[in-house]
Amino acid sequence: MSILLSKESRVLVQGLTGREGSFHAEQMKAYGTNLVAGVSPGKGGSTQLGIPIFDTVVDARRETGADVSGIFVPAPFAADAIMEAAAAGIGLIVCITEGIPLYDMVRARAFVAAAGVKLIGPNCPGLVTAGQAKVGIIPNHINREGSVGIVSRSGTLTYEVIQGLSQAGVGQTTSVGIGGDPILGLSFTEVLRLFKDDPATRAVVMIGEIGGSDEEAAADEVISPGLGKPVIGFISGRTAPPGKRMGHAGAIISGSTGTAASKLKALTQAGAQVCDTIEEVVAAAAAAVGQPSSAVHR
Amino acid sequence: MSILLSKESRVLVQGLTGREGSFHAEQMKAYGTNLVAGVSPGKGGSTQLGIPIFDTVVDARRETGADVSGIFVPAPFAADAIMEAAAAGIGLIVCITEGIPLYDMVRARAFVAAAGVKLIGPNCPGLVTAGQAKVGIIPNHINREGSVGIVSRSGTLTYEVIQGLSQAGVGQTTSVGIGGDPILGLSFTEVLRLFKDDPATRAVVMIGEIGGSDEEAAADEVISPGLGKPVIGFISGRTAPPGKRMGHAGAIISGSTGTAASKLKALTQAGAQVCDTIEEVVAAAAAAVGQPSSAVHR
Amino acid sequence: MKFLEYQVKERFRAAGIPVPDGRLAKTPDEAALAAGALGPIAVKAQVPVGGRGKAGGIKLAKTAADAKSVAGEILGMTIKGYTVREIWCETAQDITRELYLGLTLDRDARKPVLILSAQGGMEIEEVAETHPETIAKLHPDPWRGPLPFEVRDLIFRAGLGPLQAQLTPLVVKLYGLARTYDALTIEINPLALTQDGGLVAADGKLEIDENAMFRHKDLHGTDESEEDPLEAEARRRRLTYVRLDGSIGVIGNGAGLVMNTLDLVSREGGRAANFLDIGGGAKAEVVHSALELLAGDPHVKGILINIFGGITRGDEVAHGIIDASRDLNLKLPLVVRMTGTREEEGRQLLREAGITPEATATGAARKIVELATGAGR
Amino acid sequence: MKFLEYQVKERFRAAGIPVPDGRLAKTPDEAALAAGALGPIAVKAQVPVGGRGKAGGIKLAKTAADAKSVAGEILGMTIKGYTVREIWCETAQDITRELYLGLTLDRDARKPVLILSAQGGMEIEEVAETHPETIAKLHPDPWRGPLPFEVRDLIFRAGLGPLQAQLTPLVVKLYGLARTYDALTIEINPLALTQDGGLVAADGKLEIDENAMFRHKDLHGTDESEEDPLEAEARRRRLTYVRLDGSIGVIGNGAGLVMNTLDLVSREGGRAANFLDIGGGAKAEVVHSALELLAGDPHVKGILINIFGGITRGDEVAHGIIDASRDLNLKLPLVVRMTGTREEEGRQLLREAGITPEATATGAARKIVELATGAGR
Repeated sequence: MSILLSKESRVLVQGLTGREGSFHAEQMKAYGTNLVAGVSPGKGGSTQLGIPIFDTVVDARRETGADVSGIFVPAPFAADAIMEAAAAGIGLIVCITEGIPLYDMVRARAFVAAAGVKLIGPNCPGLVTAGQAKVGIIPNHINREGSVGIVSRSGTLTYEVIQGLSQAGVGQTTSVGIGGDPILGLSFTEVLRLFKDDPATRAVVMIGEIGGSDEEAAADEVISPGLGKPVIGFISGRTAPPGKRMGHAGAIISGSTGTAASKLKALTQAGAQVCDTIEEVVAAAAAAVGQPSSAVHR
Repeated sequence: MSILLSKESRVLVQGLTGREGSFHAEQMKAYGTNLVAGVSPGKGGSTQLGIPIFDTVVDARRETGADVSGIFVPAPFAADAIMEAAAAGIGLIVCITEGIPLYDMVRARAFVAAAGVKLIGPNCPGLVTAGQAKVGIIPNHINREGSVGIVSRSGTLTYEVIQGLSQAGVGQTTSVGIGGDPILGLSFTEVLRLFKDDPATRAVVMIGEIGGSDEEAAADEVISPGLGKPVIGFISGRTAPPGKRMGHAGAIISGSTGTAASKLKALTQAGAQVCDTIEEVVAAAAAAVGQPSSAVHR
Repeated sequence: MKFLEYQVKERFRAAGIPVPDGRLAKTPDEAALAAGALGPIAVKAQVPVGGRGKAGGIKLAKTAADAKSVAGEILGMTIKGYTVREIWCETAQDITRELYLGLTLDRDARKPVLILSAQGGMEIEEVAETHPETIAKLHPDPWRGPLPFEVRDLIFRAGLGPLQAQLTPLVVKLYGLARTYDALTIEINPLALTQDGGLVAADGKLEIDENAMFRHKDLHGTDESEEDPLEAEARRRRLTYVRLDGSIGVIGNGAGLVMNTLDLVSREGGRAANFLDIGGGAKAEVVHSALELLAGDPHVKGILINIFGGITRGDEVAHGIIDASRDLNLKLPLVVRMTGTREEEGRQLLREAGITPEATATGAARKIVELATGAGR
Repeated sequence: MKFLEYQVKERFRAAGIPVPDGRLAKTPDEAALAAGALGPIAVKAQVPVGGRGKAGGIKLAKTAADAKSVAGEILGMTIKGYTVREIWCETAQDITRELYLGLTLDRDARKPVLILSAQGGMEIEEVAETHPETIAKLHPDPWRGPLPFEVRDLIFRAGLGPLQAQLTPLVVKLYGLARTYDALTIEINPLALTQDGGLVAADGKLEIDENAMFRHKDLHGTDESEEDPLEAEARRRRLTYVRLDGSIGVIGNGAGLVMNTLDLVSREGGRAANFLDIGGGAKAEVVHSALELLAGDPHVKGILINIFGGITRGDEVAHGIIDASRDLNLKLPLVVRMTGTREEEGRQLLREAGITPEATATGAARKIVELATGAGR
């Protein structure tokens, strides 16, 4: 069991013929992902990595039954690619592209919401269901099958946690990088709900960071009512400066939410086990699934 | 019984303080309509015709429970007024205003559809449920309670039919002018479905005209499968010139539909009784409800 | 409101849609100058109607001398009632293929529709009839407009995939123009693929929604001088008027009522000279204005007024008609059918003023046909 | 990218948002000329930071002589690290009430948000904290933008009903500007109600989404000279850099990883000199560029590099670091924590090159704090 992605998922890649797209599609295929199609307008009819390329997502879906799309197209075209996938009836869209303009993304986000489709990202590493399939750029070799679910806003910190757990002999069900952009698809709340209903997942690691209040929302909406399994929380950016404050307007909107203190407090009060370092996260997750960590070695 | 509007309907008028709005609101009130509010931005807090005026439809609905709105605001602002009513949760919107720009109207139409709200018009005379309530500009004195439902794209032809029937001693349930604009709210199909389910309506008069293919659609979708009561059809514009053809594009889109011949054929084939003149329509409707017309006198 | 070809192309160019280089000329000498500057040119009559080519209003000229002589032939021609006063002289194009790209309103879909075909040119309507599969359509969401992926899909469906990179921005720009100008219709036909692989708008149409003119006040009158003078006058009087080819002037309130009146005139063996809708709620001044307009049309041999008195009372309408026909010193046969509020009082007033009142629309139509044509039935 | 007040006001004016008349001056004499032309003026330091007023960067001048002397005081001032080189001289306003109107992105709502308050001015943030009911918000649909009826409702909710006719188009125009410029934030604060009942943008802010700069190539560098030079240099190098006030330079890949590294440095008693994210997939040239940037900052007393080798192999990253520090002749203490693919090989290479490798991020943070501050724990 797992969430969102499995060996049966039929995956297409938008932008497969590009440099990033072709490299990562190859990695995805090497991991065992059921890669069925690529989409590159104007290259329909060709093949790459032994996979048929289509001009449009509609064509690709009709011909191959693809139900998941990984998006690797450049930022100026990525929001359009997301909407193309949503309009074509793709059920799960994973957008790796970073640097999408915010107004493009608020529009794409509204489009996807109206279509009732799941979006992960953008500016995210994607997701891996350990031992089954991968959509995105999480390094193949760090994953290990097991019972910890991971959901994270940070890419490289996700890798750190996965690697730390795997090295400690603790495997994962699905690791989901939801992305670090201000405008995101799936939130912590939505992913945690999926983990709640996944019997294979016995503990969940949640890596948040400052900004926005999705962590606070998740604490209220899904951790506090009870997930039925341990949640190990971590927030990065405790000592980061207020950063680029968006004038008065940003302060008016966010008030005191969005700070590390606010998030740590919300998670603690909701009953999550909050850790100070990634090493502690690994140890706590190992303990939660009854596998005392041998890590923090080196 | 009746459709869409009854004595219980709580009606507000947008643009009540304007010249047209105040005149027709008074007529509506005189007809017995349960007029509960007016909306005129900036005039909130005042009263007119003994009715409270609000700045916004949201306010009016919250304070008075209005569920039907009649719109009399000038054309440049009418599409906005329609959307305001839809966003505020008004269930039936009747837009009398004529001359709304088409791009404004396609947007308002899409907005209303997304909100799941009923719109009648624009550029329509509105509707009367005889003896109960009126929203719009159909002259009060011509209506008479009875069992014929009327649905029409033409304003003055609607009056002709209502008056003709009433003078012949044949009353109406509800008379609905759906409007003559290219972009409309409720179609013939939708209104006919309502008449189908209304036990008080024993026959329906449908007044179409050239252009578009809503008459053909109604013939296919609701008359042909059987309305359970007689439908008397009439199409005006049989000898009208093709009129303002919208370049090649219009011809490509409409092909041979939209002509009087196409509509007459569709209605006849669907089983409607098609008449040549309004006098014949009146006689046929009278006969259908078992009340031999004394009209076509003078 | 319609525009002439060169006016449409100016707007295409401003929006970034490629058009051939060209110059407007009003004399043969100006055409010669244009050919001198541009090389071989097409000389095109500027009239707001289709079928110019078949009427001899478009000719090629290789040299300045050719241009002068060709321009001399075209200037002053009459095409479907329009005198050619201006010609558009544009670089002759080496066209390898003619596409079609247009936008109009699809009233059944309640949305605008973009239409693209690989089979453009003069015969596009026939193509649409006989080979509908070669016509690709896109109904953009009216709030979002055509999204790039939807446009790509349209292009691939039209079998024009290889032109996708060039065509996509062109479709988006055409839609943008349609929105900017509140276009009922905007067309590029033919959209020409030239020898060098470029796309160019070889001809264009643009018609603006009259209801949206309050947003385009700067455009008022751009091409009014080119229109039917009676239609232009009707527009100035804010009357909904369409010229027809019969002899009976028809005035009524409400489009459906007027159309029905035309039908009745036809049933009685007559032919209407026009469609004239004075709108709901007949007012005396409007009746006056409408009567004046028709009285000035030499084709009109009789006038039929068909009014439903709803809010307005019949006696008031009758007074309006009586005053107007007296002021205008109207000599034409006039039949009035008036019903609704206080119809009897109105009819009595008309009778007293010597104007034939009729109780039924059918009767009124029969009467005016008799009076205007002398042909009773 | 941020704009200076006068640049924002130029854009307001072009969009039809009323602003006071004003002139830019770079010398006291120019300020005197402005006062001569405009009458009593406000002389305002043009720096891309808030709090100018409290810092003495805004002064009133009634006469040309006043203006010259006041301008002499303000020009050359340093406000929050920015030297005042330009002053904006604008007609002094007779303000009866200060409103607030702004737009930013509400990340929780995943939408832009318009904010309107009858209690504008310097204290708007406090007002939002203490009297949230005086702040009215509108989240426009990102496709439709704010519709007139939504804007009216916003205005009535803000208790500004009597200003509705003036305010509605202003809100719509502000949103239009935000879209045109891909604004992360756009503000009019105060939006001043003047003695004569007019509304005028007395001050304005505009910050553009860096990700959308490809749509605004003409705006590149508009105000770059005014920025922190190191941040400007980082932008040119396409590095995500934020200056902080400590002494330990931090380089990492991924925002979360870098933020976490700052946290670890802080836990170990140090303070970071910067946030520097070289992005996912560390490449040798980027590491080189980042090291060079930090090596040029006199506040930096030591550098910590924290890299997760995902796709890129650890030994490649190590080579990049070694080459860069040799090319730059780096004398500062340097600690590298590298994990992921081929981490052992990478560490071996670093050790051989005399660079301290660390296995854990915590250990690396402790080490660099020791080395850079001499303060072990």
